[in-house]
Amino acid sequence: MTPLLIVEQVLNGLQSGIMLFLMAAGLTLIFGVMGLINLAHGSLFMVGAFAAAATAAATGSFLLGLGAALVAAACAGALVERLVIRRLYDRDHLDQVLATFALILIFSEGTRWIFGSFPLYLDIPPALSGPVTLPGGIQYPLYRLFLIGVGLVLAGALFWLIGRTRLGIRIRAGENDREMIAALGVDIARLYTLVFALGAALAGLAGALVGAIQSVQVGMGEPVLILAFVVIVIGGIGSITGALVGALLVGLTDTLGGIFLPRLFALVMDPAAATQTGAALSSMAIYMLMAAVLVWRPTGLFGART
Amino acid sequence: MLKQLLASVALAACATTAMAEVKVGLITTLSGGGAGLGIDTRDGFMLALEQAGRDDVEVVIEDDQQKPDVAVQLADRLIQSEKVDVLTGIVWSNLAMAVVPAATAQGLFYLSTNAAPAQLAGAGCNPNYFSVSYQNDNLHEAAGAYATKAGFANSFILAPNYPAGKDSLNGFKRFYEGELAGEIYTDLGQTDYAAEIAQIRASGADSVFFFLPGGMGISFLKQYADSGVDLPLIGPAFSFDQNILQAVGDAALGVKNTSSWSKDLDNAANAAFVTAYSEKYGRLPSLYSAQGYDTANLLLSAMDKAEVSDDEAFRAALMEADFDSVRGKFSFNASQHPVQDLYVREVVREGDILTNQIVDTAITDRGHAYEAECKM
Amino acid sequence: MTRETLLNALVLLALGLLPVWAHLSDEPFTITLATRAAILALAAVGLNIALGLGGLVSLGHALFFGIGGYAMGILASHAQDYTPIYDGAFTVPGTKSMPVIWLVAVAASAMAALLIGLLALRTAGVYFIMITLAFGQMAFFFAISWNAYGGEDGLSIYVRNSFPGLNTLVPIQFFGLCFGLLCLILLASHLLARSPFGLALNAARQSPDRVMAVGLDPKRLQLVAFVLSGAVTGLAGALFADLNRFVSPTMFSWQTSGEIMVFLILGGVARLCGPVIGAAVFVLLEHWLGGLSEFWHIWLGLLLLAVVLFARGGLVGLIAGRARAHD
Amino acid sequence: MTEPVLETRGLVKSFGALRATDGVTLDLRRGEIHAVIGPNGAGKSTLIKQICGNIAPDAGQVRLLGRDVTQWSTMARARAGLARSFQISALAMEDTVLQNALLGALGASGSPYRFLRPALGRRHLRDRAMAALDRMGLADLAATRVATLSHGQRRQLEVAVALTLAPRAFLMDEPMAGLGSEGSLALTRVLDGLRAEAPILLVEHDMDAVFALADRISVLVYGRIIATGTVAEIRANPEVREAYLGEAP
Repeated sequence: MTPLLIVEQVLNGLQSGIMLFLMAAGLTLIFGVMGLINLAHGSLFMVGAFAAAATAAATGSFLLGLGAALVAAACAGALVERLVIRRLYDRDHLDQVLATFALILIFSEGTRWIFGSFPLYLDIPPALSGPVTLPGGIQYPLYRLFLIGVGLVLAGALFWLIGRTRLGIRIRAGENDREMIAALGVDIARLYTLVFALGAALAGLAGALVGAIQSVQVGMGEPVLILAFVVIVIGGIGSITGALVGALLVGLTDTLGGIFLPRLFALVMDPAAATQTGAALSSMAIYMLMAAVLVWRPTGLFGART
Repeated sequence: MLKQLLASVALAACATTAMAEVKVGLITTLSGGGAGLGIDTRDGFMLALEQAGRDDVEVVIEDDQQKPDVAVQLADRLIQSEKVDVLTGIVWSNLAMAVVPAATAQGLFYLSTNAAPAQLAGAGCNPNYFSVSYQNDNLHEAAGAYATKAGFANSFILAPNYPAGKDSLNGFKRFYEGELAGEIYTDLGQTDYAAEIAQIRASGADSVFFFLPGGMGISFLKQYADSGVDLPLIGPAFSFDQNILQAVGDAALGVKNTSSWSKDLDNAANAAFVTAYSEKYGRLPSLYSAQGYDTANLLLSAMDKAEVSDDEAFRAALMEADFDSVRGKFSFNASQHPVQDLYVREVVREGDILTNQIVDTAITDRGHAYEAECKM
Repeated sequence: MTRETLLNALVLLALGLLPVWAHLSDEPFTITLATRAAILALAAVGLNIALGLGGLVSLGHALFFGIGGYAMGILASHAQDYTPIYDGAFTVPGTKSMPVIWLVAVAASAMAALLIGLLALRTAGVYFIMITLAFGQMAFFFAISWNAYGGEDGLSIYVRNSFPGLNTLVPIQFFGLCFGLLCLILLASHLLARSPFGLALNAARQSPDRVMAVGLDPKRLQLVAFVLSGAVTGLAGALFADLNRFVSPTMFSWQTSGEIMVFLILGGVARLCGPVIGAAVFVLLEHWLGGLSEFWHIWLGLLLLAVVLFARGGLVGLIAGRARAHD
Repeated sequence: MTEPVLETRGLVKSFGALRATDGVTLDLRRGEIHAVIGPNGAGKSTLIKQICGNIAPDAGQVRLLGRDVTQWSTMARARAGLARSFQISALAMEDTVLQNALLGALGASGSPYRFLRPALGRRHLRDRAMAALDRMGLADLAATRVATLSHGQRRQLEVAVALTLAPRAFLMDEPMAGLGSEGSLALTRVLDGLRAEAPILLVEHDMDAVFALADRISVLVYGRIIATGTVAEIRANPEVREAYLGEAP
């Protein structure tokens, strides 16, 4: 294995991590501000991808597709928040888990009802397709670089939003003390809808961006959802920094584990067995990482200590 | 005991109606992410019945949600409550393994429209079990044969880490004579293949064989096309099916894939089938549609020769395979699996849509590798 | 209390008698459905011990369900192939005997619950939900790649396992067995809720500080509850596998965990027969809605949503009123 | 002199730059009520948590019945005879009064891992719980849910639960808080009679109660004990008057 290949794989890990971050950021914000576990976050990811695919197919523009993903996911998020989620804030986690589990069923089958049972087509725009040559001679897909770039810009914007703007101040206040921001005269209901829509929009955008290199199909959100949960739990629920660190950790573990574990096992067993054992272990690797982190720090890397 | 019960029910039916009815239970996946395959199976099957215009077949259709336990429940219901004579329709091997052994043990006929795992072809073969599709390894074997024929000497092969994935790579290797540049098992349901593609690029391979059914294949093909790696790809038909191709887009153009059927197969039955299917459903048929269609026609042909209540006669009638298969020549071997030609197709663009075109025959008159193990 | 007692009696009576009626009128599939409901109810009764009494929201109970299932699958498949499970210094044969299988299922899932509980109980709240989910996923991926026992394909057992004195292949007899176990465990969980342990566990959920202040260790109470809970769900898993004569990694999937939780919440958390009602209603819905529409998940989703939003305390709460303290 | 029942020696606990307790040394002797008073933020809660074992001190010792229990868990200290009541009542709100009292009795019995026979059917537990309730005048409310009790009744139940433990020392965290004057008076009478059974470390804001009950008073200001003495001594202490009583109008 050459150093160049390792660099390429690290890039791949970064790229999948940064996309996970877009999912996880919304999830962690929603949990941090409203104390809500939203299992239906993966559905918003799917909504974004479907909206993008449908729009891109109709207009031929990838950019319009991204816009549609943002809008559709944000609207779906706001709608769900107003109709359902709002009634769950003062419930325990159990009710939230069940209600959002029900939402997954509705979203998934609803999407299938509208778009049919077959995967949709969504492709990389020509301007971003194909590989580029990086310093050192690495051939790397331009679109994946684009994803890393977009992800970093969005992450930066999010940190700026939370850290530097009035909205961010309110969000952070909301994390600490709901009564206090009510006392400050902030319209909590609106703030919550806004935060939820923001989280949804991020998920939807991630869905559209990733959808271009994956299969746009019903149920595409759930695997990502579980990964995103792993991310925010590792990072510490409610912490945006934690979500970023967690996402990169998970992305890198997942990518590099799949490559290095089989090789590691090949040192001690025969190649076929090593390939299979390695593959089996690497699919469990992130969950082991999560369990290890939680046992070590029960509230995640950046979570509030109780 | 149950068999006696069924027989007596059939006798009662004979007494009232002139013609013995055959009741078919079609269990397939109609909801969830894998619904497309089941819908095609159902539509192909029902089209054949409709064309035959017969009123002596009753079909009860059930959705297994791609869950093995649900499939088992449904099979129980169809056997116990609906008292069906024949079961069919299951798409997935793991569901078939959950349903078929118990169903055949209870004396029912099972006609497979798709899933045909090795266990049921070899040691676990059963007089009441017919695979009308293929044996699971067939398309992978064809890919291996084609790779050899095309002169590839250093293939990189990958499949998901589950039994069908392992069978796939073994099937490929059975007919492939070159070296392996690499062999990878990916996660089941994996969506990102950047890491694998990087390994392919670095491996010095001259071709790539992959088996990634469903959404996995779509993701892989898109990412592969975008990676700039331009080694020739070979895969089984599953990732190039009519319904999936549109979602893959141009990334699939030119890719070779192996299949037991193609819509451009040159025989009258097939031409009629493709036309009728497209007219009725407004879309092109897939391999699953074709297999569903063939299964129904096989069933009808057997019904013309024997009563379903007479196990021996009905089995013999099925064995004759006296129907016009959309695959052209079609016959069963002793283990009741097809003996058929396996083709190499290439993805081409026809007008607005992507579809497949036959470019070569990979193996002729292929049965399967487990025949010797079948003691029947 | 009387109203809920009445409801419980009615529910159990209905679940017990329906198959008898079905047996007499030769509707074997109804018996199968009732058996399925009874087994899933048992799984949820298990979860109810951890979740209802102990307040431990486990989204990983599929793990125990699956362990129970695989205990059955592994033992029975070896017996069916006449191969020993372990053949070294001594020989461990497979078995087709239900009591032995149950024992192994219970012991294995209790062991797993002990190990996972030791780690998971270091956390609380959402983290607990997520760490249990993570353990469930680990098992799921492990099972998929565990070739020796069928991987993703799972394991088929051709003939249902045997129970001394019964012919388990006769649907009504197998139902009787499952229903009997359900009633037994319901009785046990009824007693448990009122026992000193139940009292302490109940208090540990509401006020761990208080429990510590009287010298009891709430984490240890919860760990014991988690182990009991896992063991019961494991037993249900073994029965479920026997009902289907099949096990597969699906039993480990997070959707399975979600569904077990759905039974419980649909019926009513911490209510004795909540899990039974929840599972029965779910099985009925699955059967009816599934026949009505290809998109029946939408209706199921809407119904669940309605229960969460408007029928707090689940169906039992709706019918029998708010929960009362056990006395 | 006999050894104190409960003793702290130089307890130090810092949170960042803040020294919540700064070398607190005090003792609780047989038969007495020892009150700890101090303004808000003086470190009373931190002190209680260290005595109970909820937080570990940075330095210093907690001794119970002559044994160093600094490293012991909360549960171990409770089992060794330290009973506490909570400032914000920490009862099982969904349960009945009797069930809460039974929990105490169960804790005292030390064997909660009994799974089948009903807790209520266990004679020794029930008698013990009822006796404690009786003493606090709650016997009539035994079957009532805690959630429906008045604030004062919950305070009484807090003490009743502590009583079921038959402890060697009581630690009471503002038991009078939120009680009306009548309620305070009644509770004062109960505590007065209690000291003969086991001494009470009383952390309390209600000065009337403190002055009525305390044999000794320690004054905690900014994490330090600035004075310890009888009621009269404390009343007369200029430092206390300045630091604490002076502030209160």
